Amino acid sequence: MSANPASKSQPVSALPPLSGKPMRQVGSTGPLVLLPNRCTGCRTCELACAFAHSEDGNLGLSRIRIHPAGPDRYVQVTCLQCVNAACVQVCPTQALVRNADTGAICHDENRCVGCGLCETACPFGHMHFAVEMRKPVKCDLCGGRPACAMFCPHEALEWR
Amino acid sequence: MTAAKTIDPKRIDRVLARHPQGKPTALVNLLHDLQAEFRYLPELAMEKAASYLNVPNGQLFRVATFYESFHLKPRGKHIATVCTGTACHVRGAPKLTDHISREFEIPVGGTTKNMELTLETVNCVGACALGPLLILDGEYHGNMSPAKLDRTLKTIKRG
Amino acid sequence: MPIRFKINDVAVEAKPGEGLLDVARRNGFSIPSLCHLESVPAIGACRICLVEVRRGRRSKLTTSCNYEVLDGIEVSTDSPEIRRHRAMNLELLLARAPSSEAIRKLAAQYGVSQPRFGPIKYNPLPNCILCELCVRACTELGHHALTTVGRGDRKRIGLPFNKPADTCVGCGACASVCPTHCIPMTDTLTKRAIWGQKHDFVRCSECGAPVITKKHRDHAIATKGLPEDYYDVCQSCKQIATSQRFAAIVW
Amino acid sequence: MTSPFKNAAELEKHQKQLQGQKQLPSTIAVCTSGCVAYGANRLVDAFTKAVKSRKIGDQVRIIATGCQGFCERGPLVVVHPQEWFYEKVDGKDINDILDSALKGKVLKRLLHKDAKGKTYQKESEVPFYRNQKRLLLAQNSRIDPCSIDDYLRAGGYAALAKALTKMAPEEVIEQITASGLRGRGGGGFPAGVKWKSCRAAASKNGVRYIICNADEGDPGAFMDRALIEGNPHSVIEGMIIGAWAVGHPGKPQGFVYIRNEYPLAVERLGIALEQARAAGLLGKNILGSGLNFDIQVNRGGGAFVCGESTALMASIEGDVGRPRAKHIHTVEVGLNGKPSNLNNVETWANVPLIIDHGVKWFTKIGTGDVSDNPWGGSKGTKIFALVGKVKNTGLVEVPMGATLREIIYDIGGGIRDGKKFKAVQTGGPSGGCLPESKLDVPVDFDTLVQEGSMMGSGGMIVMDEDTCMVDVAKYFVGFLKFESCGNCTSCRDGLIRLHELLEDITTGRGSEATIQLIEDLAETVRASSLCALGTSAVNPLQSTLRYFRDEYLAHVQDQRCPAKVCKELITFTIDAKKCNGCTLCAKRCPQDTIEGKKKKPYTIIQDNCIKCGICMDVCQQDAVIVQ
Repeated sequence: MSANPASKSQPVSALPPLSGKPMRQVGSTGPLVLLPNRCTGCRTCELACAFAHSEDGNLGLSRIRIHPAGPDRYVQVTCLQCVNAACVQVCPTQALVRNADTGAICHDENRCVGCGLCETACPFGHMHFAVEMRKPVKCDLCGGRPACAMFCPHEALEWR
Repeated sequence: MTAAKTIDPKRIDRVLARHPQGKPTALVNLLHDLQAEFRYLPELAMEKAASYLNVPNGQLFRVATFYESFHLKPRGKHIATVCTGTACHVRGAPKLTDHISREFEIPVGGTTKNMELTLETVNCVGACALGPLLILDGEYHGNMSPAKLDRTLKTIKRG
Repeated sequence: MPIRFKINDVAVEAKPGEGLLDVARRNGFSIPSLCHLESVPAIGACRICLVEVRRGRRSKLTTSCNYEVLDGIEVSTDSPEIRRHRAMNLELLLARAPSSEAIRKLAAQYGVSQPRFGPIKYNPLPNCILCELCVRACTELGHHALTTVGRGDRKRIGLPFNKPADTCVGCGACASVCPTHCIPMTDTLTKRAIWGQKHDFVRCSECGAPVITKKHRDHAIATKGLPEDYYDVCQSCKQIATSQRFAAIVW
Repeated sequence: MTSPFKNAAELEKHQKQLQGQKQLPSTIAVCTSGCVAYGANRLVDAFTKAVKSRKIGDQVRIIATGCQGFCERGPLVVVHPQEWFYEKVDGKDINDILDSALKGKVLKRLLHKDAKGKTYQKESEVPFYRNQKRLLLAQNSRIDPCSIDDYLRAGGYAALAKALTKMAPEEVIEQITASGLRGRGGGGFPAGVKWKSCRAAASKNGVRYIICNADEGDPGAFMDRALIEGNPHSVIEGMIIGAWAVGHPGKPQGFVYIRNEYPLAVERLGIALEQARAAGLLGKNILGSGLNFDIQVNRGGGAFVCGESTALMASIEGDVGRPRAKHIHTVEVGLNGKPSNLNNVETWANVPLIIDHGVKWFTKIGTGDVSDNPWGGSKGTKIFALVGKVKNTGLVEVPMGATLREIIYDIGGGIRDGKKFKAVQTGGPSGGCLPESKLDVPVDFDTLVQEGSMMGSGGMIVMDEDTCMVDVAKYFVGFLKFESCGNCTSCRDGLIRLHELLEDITTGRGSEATIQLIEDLAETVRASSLCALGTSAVNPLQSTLRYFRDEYLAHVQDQRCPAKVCKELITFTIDAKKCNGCTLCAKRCPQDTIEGKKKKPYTIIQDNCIKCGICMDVCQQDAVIVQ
């Protein structure tokens, strides 16, 4: 780890453009592409994600969120699976590990001690520490078949 | 309890200096020596020992409470130790502890209010042939009985 | 050279020095356990991850968490004998932690609903099963704010010198890893109370929500090198900010 | 001692010199081990003072020795060279003993008398000693443990010189393996096999630890204490030979982990180590062989579990004595992660004997192969601490394979106070209780295990008809629940619950279901605990259930304690026919619950009786009955 690992994480202002082009080139499959201009704010993705990650479809555990951005405008936000991710850098027990197939940074329950540092470290607010479970919840790209993209009725999320 | 005397840090340092600095291997030996100096392990001594040996406070406290030899509270002027080894047990050691407990109104491990006597037990001191055995201030008294106890502990003030 | 051996007659591979439970889980075998995390040293406390290991002619029951894998061993993760001893250990644990949902569920899987033993007599931290995950996690994180105290039937989880430790940063990892959720921790908007002390929160500069304890932040800055302004804003506000930036780019 | 020995020849020369020296006409050896409980230290002081004031220092030498064995009759004094054995010596006897020593006439009144009134002059003639084979303890009543010259004069360190100059390390290991020496700490693992694996184990910087386990935690056992207090150099010599065999050429380092409850042993070991260093037997280039080795003493903290090798090593490392899984042996990864060879005190003390006298001599002693395990039976002698309700308590050394009956009756003189033998407990808290029907069982590693007990480190506790076996089981389980490190659910909580269940039985609240639950739980404690403390913790329980089940049943079916021990199941009453109204019991009753009129029979008011038994102890008419 470098002396100042923070410098490696992506500042928000340096985000790649969203229009049409894939945002990430990390895994051998994917990536998950967010197309806010197609989003109607129906929140089917949130529900799909919640059901994919919990038996009772607890929306609080959804890894994707829809934020309104003006009249009839919505933005989907979910983990960007950063190349030099802050969450990975701060994790004291190496419990956040990138999956070589999907490129997703996955949370390893068998390693996590629940200190919560990853939530604070993520500059985008995509790392959510579920207090009741004392574990972080983050997008794992559903192991290669992201439910959000599968269920989005408007093709505003694409798994390419 | 009488007011705990303040602990002179210099006394602690003198004991520490007899052991190699920064070596956890010396931990149990060092605690024994500290206890020999103060008759118990004062908190200040334990804290100083931890930083001297470079072990976390938690580890030192874990060790100090794990081993039966160490006492974290000041002990009485006299210490009556009843051997509760097997040989002493079958020869009636429980009667001795019961008797002292009752007579001095202290549980095992306890100290009388006037700080005169502490009652302790030990798991065998290797004098099994002489059981049941009482050790009063380091002196062994073999073939003990409740009746003999009264004589041995006669000089110790109640209360 | 990878280690090659068999679990339930299925050939598996592992790196030298790996724990059997970790390897088994990675290969999809489910072995119940209450006291193991890959990131802390295995101590074999709960005795629930018992398996049978056959090595040459000799076969024995052992906990899998602290068993370093060896070439040629044959592991069986289930048998009537294993189930019987897991059940008895779960019964002992259930008597210790009667209100733990996790243990109640697991015990039920082994046919134990009501322990035949009464409440445990020396029980300073109700529902604690002395698995030491809290102590090990705290030690692993470098805080050393928790320890075990005493031994045998008087063993307990406690604080060094029985007083709140300066080194505790209030991260709450101990409460997180606890399988029975028995470590009391209460958060208010301004403070987190845990292990007899109150830690001030860093408050979100946008909404005022608690972000992280100040001591944890200071520790993270010192050890992880993230700049201080990372800790100013809470997760929700950061996410909203992100969405606004996205919107600005798209439209 | 003038200067360190540079080589074996210098050592031999000094030894010859010592042996040629004229000895004082008389040496008076006073046991200062267990006998201190009888005031032996005062005895030594008085002897020394008397010798000084009578100015006979050129004729009589007073030595304070280690345990001489016959603790029952202490304080013990042996006068050399005649070997006169005096028992129950008192301060008043000092001048008589000195006079008799000066005159060369035995002092008859202090000699040992057997039950028939026959007296014995010499130590070796006394039945207690006659039936033993004292090899390790041979020097205990002869040498001053604080004098290296005494040890050298008796031939000490000759084995070391032989090993270092005439034998390659591998050869030493071969000899130890061929001797069949098995670990005296209880496990019975062959020492030679252990040494060989430790020597073969990889160590990056050549460090190998040679450790002596002197954490004799078994209550009721004190043979290691006796060896270190009586002949510390024999243990040190064994360890140096071990360092040569296991660690040379490399960096062997020695540790003795010793119980702090044995202050005298700690002190004498320290003195002996200093002497060995001064003599060049520890340190750099020992006897010119190139071997560099020293021994550090680590005191224990009073934790039984630290007798377990991995817990002991954790303790030396400065942490709690928590055992770890031993799938990878400590000979490969032990103390500080380095190859470590740990043996018990008695094992180390055997090493010089084997090197000195040879394998043939050693293998003649002991049993042949009595099991299907490949370790070749049990060779050599074993020291036992014979204690409990036996007439002659003390330390006995017998060849392996002696029967329990020989030890308890021929040496121990049978049960005291004319009571009936009930059981003998071998192997300490982890051992088992064997009944009368097993008295002819030969005592060796394998047979004892077959019978549900074990050798342990050598505690042998004799129980008579007044001992309640449920109470004994409860005692051991109670001991171990306190001594468990508390790591494993099965051991920690299992023992807590077993103790509760046994408490139920001894207080009359148990049923046959309680016994069933005890048996099930005991199986889990045995099968699923990590270390030997846990897996063997239920031995006393299971062996008493196996051999004394009727006693358990009497407690649960009839609410009766046959041995009349369990307080809740007994009552004390006064036999009106025998009571003469002497008032003694009423005066001593701590509850003031004995009433009556002088010269008339007294009665015990049961409501307040706490069953302390003091009335029974003090009654001179035997009028107090327990039912």
